[in-house]
Amino acid sequence: MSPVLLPDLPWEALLILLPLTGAAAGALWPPAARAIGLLTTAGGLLLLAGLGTAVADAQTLRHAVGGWGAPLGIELRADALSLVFLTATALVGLGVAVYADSYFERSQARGFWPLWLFLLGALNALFLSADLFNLYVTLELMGLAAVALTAFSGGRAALSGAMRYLLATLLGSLVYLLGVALLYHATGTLDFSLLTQRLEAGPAARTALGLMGAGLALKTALFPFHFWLPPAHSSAPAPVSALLSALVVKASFYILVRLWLELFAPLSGLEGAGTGEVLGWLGMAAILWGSWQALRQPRVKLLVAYSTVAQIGYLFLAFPLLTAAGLPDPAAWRAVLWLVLAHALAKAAMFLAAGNLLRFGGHDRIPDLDCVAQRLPLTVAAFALAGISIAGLPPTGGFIGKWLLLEAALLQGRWDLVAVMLLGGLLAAGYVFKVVGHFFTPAAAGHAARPVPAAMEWTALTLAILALLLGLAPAWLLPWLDLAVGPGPAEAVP
Amino acid sequence: MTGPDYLAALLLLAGALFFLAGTLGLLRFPDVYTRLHALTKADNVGLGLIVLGLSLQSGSWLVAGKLILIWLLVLLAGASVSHLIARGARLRGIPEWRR
Amino acid sequence: MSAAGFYALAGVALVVLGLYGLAVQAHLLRKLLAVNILGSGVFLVLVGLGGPADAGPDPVPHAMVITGIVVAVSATALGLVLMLKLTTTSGRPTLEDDAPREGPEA
Amino acid sequence: MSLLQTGIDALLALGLVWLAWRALACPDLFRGIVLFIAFGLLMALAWVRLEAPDVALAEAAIGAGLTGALLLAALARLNRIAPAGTRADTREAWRNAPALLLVLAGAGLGLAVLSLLPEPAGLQAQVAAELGRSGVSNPVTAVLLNFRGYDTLLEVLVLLLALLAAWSLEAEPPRREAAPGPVLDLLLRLLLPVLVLAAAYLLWAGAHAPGGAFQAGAVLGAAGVLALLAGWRLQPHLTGLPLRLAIVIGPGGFLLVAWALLLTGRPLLEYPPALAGALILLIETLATLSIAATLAVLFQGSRPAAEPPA
Repeated sequence: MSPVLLPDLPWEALLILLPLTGAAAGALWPPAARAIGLLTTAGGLLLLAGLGTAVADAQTLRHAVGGWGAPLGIELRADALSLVFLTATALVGLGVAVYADSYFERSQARGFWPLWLFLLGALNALFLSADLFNLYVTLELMGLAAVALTAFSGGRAALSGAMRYLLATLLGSLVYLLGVALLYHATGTLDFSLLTQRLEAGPAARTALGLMGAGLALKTALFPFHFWLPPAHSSAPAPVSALLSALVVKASFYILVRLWLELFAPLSGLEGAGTGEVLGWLGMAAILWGSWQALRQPRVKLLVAYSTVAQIGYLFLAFPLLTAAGLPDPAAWRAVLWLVLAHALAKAAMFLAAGNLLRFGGHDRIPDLDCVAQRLPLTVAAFALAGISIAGLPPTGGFIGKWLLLEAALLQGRWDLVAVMLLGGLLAAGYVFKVVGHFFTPAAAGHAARPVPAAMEWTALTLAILALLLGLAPAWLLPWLDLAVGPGPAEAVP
Repeated sequence: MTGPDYLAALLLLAGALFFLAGTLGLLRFPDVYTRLHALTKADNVGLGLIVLGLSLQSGSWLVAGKLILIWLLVLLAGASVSHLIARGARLRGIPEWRR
Repeated sequence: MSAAGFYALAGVALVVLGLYGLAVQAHLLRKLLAVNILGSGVFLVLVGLGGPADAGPDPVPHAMVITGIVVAVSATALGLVLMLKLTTTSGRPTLEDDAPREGPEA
Repeated sequence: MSLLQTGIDALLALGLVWLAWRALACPDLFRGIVLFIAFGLLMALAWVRLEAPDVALAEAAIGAGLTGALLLAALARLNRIAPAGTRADTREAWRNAPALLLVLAGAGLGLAVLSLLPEPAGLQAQVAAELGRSGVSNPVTAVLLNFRGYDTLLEVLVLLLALLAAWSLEAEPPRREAAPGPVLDLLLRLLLPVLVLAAAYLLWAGAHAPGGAFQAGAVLGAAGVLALLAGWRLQPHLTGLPLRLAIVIGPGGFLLVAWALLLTGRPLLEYPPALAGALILLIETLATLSIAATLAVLFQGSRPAAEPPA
């Protein structure tokens, strides 16, 4: 059926089973955990290629788990939207896995690999699920794995950050589940497609939207629910910080996008527009607050963590942008997906580079960075390139994403969004160059330096270069994103 | 209602009375040891009476046997747990109540 | 109102109590208790809303709640271990109110 | 429905809310945990009233029983680490600020719930229609292990993950407890066979009556907790691979079944109808073992000593 050489396999199922089986195997036989971890992470990229060709053929793949089909059974679904997030997961995951292999001591690494594979499996399962309750289970699996990884290094700050993160993530999931309970009893199904057909506007739908939106916003760390993110993301081990900022917050965002685009925004009679406005305001507040805080941080990792708070804000700017028919604006959502990819790659590169600085100097205080430009040139290049993408300067992936979003906002005359985006870009350039400037200056006090393994430098740089290349390949990527966010406004109006 | 029904009702009521007495003792007695005394004595007998009453009502030996098994297990657990609580209290040096 | 309705509303009350406890209590053990109570409330809503139906109770929410109970005990176990470890390192079973300032990785 | 039954339900619902409030508000932590356990038992009664006996068993065994044991064990360790001064430290400034907001949110939620109560939608009919092909006759087991077996696969993995996470943190070194005394030992010797039998029965009965792997695993895990309390410890040569095998075999076996079915060209976790009953029993048996081992090890709180360097 497919013209390429790949056989017709149940790619979705394999993408979920492979890492989870690897996790169980690594738990059973720790000496093999490293080999299993690296192989399954790399294997995931191959499976993703298979899934990609299958989705290119069929646009939407559905896989009835257990053979029952909705509404009785759970269905997996793979389409262009899930593919965008799965691609980010596979690329960042592989980079971080290679990095982590050099980062952790041997004895520590044995504990790391199963936890990482649990996280990878949970992310893949989440991006492929079409069932609201199954999404809850994947959210919990992902959340607990992420908390365990945050606490992994065991320092006081990491433990405190992990504890705060655990409470926030549990609260978010339970509030989401409450919304699921309402939707289930309102419609008698948990499946996305059936819900789209059956859900009617009413107090139950409105409350469910509020609950699920709040729960997922908390897990995505949207302002003002971001309180747990900087402590957790800045105190976790560097590869874990990269995973958390690049992928884990995007997972709950993905569910929110699905709910919004497929369930709530098209629901006539439900004042979805009001919710969209609120989310947009919170996004704007997140950009300003996060960027301002990032600018004030004395340490690289905290700065990068607050930058995540700000960049998450951009993702929420598409919610208030609607077409003339009151439907979500595909152009804005295309921009958001672009930003998701660009931010995942660039932010992972930044955290890995920050980890290298920490490893090298034993600290990440910005003023005390001592002429690292000459001593860790690859790391500095990675940080600078990724920073340019985060700040949205050409010719990077971040630039294209922000440009598309700006264009969508301009077309609708949303000058408030435009102003905040431009200001956020200025602030981002400010905090990135604040760090980069200190790369070149000698510090007051010299520090003992530890060597940084080449693999750690190269993985950071590779991810940063990928973020840069993303900016050079719009022609190749845009059709995919159009597929992901549905037809343009012209076709959407009947 | 027939004769056995009345008997069962009587047993259940008596059992409930024992539970009430045990609960009162738990609330009103002055220290951990006397409270344990009230609790275990009353509840064991109370549960026994209720099990007896329910067995009469069940009309099947199998169910009656299961009910009596439950009672025996509760007796066992109750006795051991009160011993453990009293022992723990002793080890912590909680004094006995004296008038 | 039906019996199931009582339980669904009690579930709502438990959710509110759990949220309040989570916000107000400082001790981490109590926060974990609050999360568990919040979870129980959500589960009660999930099953209680099913209500008395002619076709008998709906088994799907029952299965979902059993899944939820196992997830809750897993999360509680992890939370307790984290709390103990945190108390060992910081001396207090609470979260500091301000963001950490010291270096993260030793 | 009779007035008496309505009264019982109303009383039970109010009792739940009151116990939850007391558990959260009382100044003594130990008392709070005990009240929480009582709350769990009352929840089990509520599940019985809601015609959910499977949930009632799971709640009593896991929600009240093992969660309570975990909480008490953690409190005992906490008192050793940080003995005093950490009792009732509520953030005073926060006390009343969110209360009004929460009450408002609760009222809104209550209204949404009430709006759904008259005619809630569900899947009873679909489950009943397909029950014959599921391999079991208890509808809850059919949902858990067949219709939504994928959720359950992820769920047993969550439990494994929690244990791995706890192990990666290594909360504290194992420590010699005081001798537990002869009574506990005797109790254990009497109860152990009963508990094992009860777990086996629950596992077997799950196919056609309330019960199943989670309830059985929790009862078996409770036996393990009791054994740990009585001072029994695993032999050092069993704490390495054998223990890890016991912990992984449940999720691992489930995953292997999934792989085997995929390799025969079926969708994920689609059982051949003729084999469904047997496969479900196999998965449940392995899961019971792993759930029991995992819960008992989580109760112990630290990795069993003498882990060989493998």
